[in-house]
Amino acid sequence: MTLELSRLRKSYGQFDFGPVDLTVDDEVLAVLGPSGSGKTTLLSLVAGIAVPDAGSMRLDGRELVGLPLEDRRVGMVFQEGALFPHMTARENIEYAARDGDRVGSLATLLELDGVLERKPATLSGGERQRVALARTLATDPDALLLDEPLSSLDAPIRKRLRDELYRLFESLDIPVLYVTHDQRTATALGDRLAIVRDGGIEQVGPPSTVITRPTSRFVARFTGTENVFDGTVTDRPSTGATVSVGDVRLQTTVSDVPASAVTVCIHPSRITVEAPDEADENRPANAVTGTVARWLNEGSEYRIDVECDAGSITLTTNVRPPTFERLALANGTELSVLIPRESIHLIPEHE
Amino acid sequence: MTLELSRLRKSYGQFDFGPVDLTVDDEVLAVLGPSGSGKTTLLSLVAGIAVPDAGSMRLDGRELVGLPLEDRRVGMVFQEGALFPHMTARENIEYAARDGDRVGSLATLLELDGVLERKPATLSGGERQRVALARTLATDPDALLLDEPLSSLDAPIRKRLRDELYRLFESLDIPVLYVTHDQRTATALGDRLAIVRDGGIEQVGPPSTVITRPTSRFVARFTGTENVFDGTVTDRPSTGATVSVGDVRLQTTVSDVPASAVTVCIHPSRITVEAPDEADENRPANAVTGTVARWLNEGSEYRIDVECDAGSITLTTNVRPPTFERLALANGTELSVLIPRESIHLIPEHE
Amino acid sequence: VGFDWLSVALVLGGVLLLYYVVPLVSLFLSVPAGDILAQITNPTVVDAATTSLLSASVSTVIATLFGLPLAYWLARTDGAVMKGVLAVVILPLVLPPTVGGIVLLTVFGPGSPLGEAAVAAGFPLTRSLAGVVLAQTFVASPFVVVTAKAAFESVDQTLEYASRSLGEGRLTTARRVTLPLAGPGILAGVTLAFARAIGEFGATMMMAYYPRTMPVQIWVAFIELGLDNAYPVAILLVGIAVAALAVLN
Amino acid sequence: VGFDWLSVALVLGGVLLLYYVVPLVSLFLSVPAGDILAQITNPTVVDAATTSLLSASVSTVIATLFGLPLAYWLARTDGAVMKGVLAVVILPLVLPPTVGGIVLLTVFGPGSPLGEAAVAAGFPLTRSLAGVVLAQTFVASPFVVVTAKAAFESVDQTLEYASRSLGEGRLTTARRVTLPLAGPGILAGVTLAFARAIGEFGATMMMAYYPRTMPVQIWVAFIELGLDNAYPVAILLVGIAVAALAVLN
Repeated sequence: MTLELSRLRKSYGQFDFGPVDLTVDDEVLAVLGPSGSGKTTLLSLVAGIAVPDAGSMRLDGRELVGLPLEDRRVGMVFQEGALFPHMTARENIEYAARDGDRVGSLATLLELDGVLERKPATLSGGERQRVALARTLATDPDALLLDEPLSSLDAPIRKRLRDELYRLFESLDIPVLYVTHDQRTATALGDRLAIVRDGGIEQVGPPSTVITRPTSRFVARFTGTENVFDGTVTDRPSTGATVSVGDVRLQTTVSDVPASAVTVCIHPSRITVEAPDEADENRPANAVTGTVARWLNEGSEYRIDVECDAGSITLTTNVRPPTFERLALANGTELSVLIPRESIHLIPEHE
Repeated sequence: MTLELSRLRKSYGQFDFGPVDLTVDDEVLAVLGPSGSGKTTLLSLVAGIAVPDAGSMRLDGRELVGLPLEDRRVGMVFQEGALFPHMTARENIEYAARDGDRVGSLATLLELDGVLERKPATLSGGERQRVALARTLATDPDALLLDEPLSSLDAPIRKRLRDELYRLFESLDIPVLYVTHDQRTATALGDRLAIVRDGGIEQVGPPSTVITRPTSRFVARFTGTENVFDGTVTDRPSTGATVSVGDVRLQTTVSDVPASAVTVCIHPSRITVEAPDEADENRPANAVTGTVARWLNEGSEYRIDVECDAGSITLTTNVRPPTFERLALANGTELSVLIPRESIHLIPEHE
Repeated sequence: VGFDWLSVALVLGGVLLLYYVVPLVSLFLSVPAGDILAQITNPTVVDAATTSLLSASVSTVIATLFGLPLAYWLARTDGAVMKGVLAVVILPLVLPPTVGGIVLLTVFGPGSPLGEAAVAAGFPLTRSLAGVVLAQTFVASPFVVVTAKAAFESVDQTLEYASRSLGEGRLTTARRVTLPLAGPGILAGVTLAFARAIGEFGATMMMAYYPRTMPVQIWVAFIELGLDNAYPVAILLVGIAVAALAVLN
Repeated sequence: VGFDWLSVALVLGGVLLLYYVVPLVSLFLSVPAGDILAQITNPTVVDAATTSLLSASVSTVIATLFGLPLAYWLARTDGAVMKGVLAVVILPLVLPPTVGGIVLLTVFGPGSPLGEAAVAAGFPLTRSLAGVVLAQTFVASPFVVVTAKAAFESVDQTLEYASRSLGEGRLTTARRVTLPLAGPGILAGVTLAFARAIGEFGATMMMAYYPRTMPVQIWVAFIELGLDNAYPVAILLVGIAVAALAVLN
């Protein structure tokens, strides 16, 4: 199955969505963007809740534009589940099921056997979302749309349901559009990631590419690249350009830099720190010395801001607790920051 | 200033809150718990929105019970800001300000100068929360309560406002109660962490203690300890007990184990992985060999599940991208898992 | 100071409540129970009750049948056209009933072409049960529309989208999702319309003084025979109002 | 099939709308504009208009003054007591106006102790402006209470808590936060009450046939002089109803 959107457009008063071109095969496309960027509009158009002003949408070759919701064979899991409150969990699933056996097998698959006779109001958030998922799957849709199904859940339940979704998606052979504003969920579940901004798609690609090779400052910031600097390309041999950020000179592996004014992006997770005496000049990484300006305990990792000795830039990175403790990090600790050459990404400046 | 709650109780129908005893000095106490656990009830009681059934609350020696809201000098920042929609940002702050200069200095402190003349409906989520904060601070409260002020914000804005709050809290010399269901925010902002469950406080302590030394399975799970196993203490020398989890034997540094049936907790962030040939038997850590059963890209780190060769347990850990790439991790990769002795925490079984 | 204002507010509210309750209680204190039972079986009272119940039932059915689709449309539409239509629906609500009677007479009265034709066909639209129904429908049906509109609005449209995305059409969605969920609100609207119809006086006096409905009978009894003779019908109507109230809660 | 049902629904709603609009248009088509202007300055019409506007204004002020505190209390309270009080407020709404007149007569009528005392004091409570006001207040004030209750409920209570946690008392909070935000809804309730008061007929006929309000004057003109003579007052009242509608939107 393939879902193909082409030149899709929709205006609501001040807000313009599109034109959007997008092809989704039997894969999970995670749609990530800030609130109000048009994520839900995209789903509404595909589901048939909103009518596009222009463009076409083809699912498995069928044109969806003009088709009423009920004839699209597009399943949608709504944000809070949208369960029918006057029906039990079983009745909700039966409402959609084409045959009776399906209810039983879906209930087993989604671990709902114990709650089938309960009304939605008495279910927990995670149970509600699982019932909503079972109800949608009961129709055997040709495409599946999910609108932030995990956003209202507590962390441990969210993680667990996310893992269940991961397994479920692997067993589905249909296009899945998964809308979220949470970067971790998007990268974990998406085979590809689409970053949405102001009604348009800013970048599409595999999660690791989008994270490490953002095409704009917006994508960089939204996918967690906190180290974004203005830089100047000073040298551009074929082995990789050299870029200056303030007084810091960084070697990169980028060989095709069109401009000399660039935005330098370094994802915090790509940077490692070590004690100054551990530094090894021969490694193919940029080593910068600095001191810890601030640290924050984020639970499973520490976030540290390092003020570089040369120049006025501050690098942010995250450090696992064992490293944090081994280096005895504290405000003022001197350390060496390693920035691998290939982790430095350059975006040409347009201004 | 000190806020002292003692034997505080409140019942709403089926839900019983308390009895809670809690002392908050000039510090930030982050209150973390699942939805419905009583976090908001706690704030409502202190603020005066709800009336306790029993107990006392003293702020700077004054008894709060019986005092109307307006006489408590307790500032509260509500979940969505609760700005007065018919007033501009400036009018909202002036509503609370005891003198006119205060509005200007707070607007500058919270970077609101450009939006003072706008109505709340035209402000972004982050701006709304900053106005709400300014409005509350304008009253110079003796204690500050915050109810999930960041929960409705997008990730980059949330991170930025969190950093601003961090700096702001450092400059305040009053008790701050910060309620959230987000573990990262709680550990980053809290000088201490209180874990709330079913209307009671389950554990209070510095974030790193609560995370690494949870007193119950619930606290462990809620603070991100995904490795929770049933274990048996097999040997208990003074240097530290040995515990068996399935067929895996682990050396700990725990010298005072009361029971032999224990819950073994290992926080994923404390575990490190290396290639099998890097293993060094002499290090004071438990080395366990296994294979990667599954991995998930979570954006700034990878989460991997490792099936241990000896026995049926699966260990979860997170790995930074440089390590993930260096070890070329994939499903089926063999590796060595290092569990430092001091990172193994035991909870006696009560059942 | 805060305490004083609170007390004043409570006293004001309490006085208003007393103003509603005391006259009703007083009515029941004014009449011996035995008398009432005897008078209620009086043929005049029975006739009036029959006319009222029949006409109010018919009016309510008409109001519901014609009003629900309009209410649904109003609930699910936005913009200027909706506002205009809503204003038209509310107009009969704010129009004095006697004026309602007058405007209906200009269309259905014996002097109008329609009224003449109806009389010629042996089915007069005034001074007939039809006239009562026309008057009651004009005055009561907006209650169904306005209340059912609110009831439909309270049903999250997402639920309708969910139903349709599960492959069910508009009709099944309305029958199995929207109507069951809006049911209590619709029932409230139907009840209000019935109560308004059975109490209708002003427009009915204009359109159909005969056959006498209960409110008209109260008036006639009061004018011709004095206050005491209006009690039996009044008590019947209080009973119906209380029953309506029970349905509303 | 889906299309057919949609059409049927549209037709039903459309017929109902026509039933509201056509009679009103027909009223204006029935009278030449010049005639109306001449008749509207007739002293009987002017007297009735003065009585109606004065009495309805007084009733509305009383209803607002006594009704708002009750509405606020109803909006901010839960439980069985609130439900009971709400039922008492709704009862006059579902009670036929003529019955309202009867029950008021049992308290304020010339035969009652209170009525007798009032007559003796030279301030009769029936067949007087006071009687009109009593009737209108009974019938119209629940509109203020019910509508203002909804308006107060639409003001998030968190905003009141926020105001008070900022150090302002209940009174300042009401004045600067609650009332401004509930304002439009309260105005709607006051407008509805005024419209209901000025259109009041049934209870007024019982309590105070004199001095004649406009609805009573319509009735008298219709009965004594025929339909045409009821038009001027009817058109005045339609104008007031349209003005009320404009305020409501």
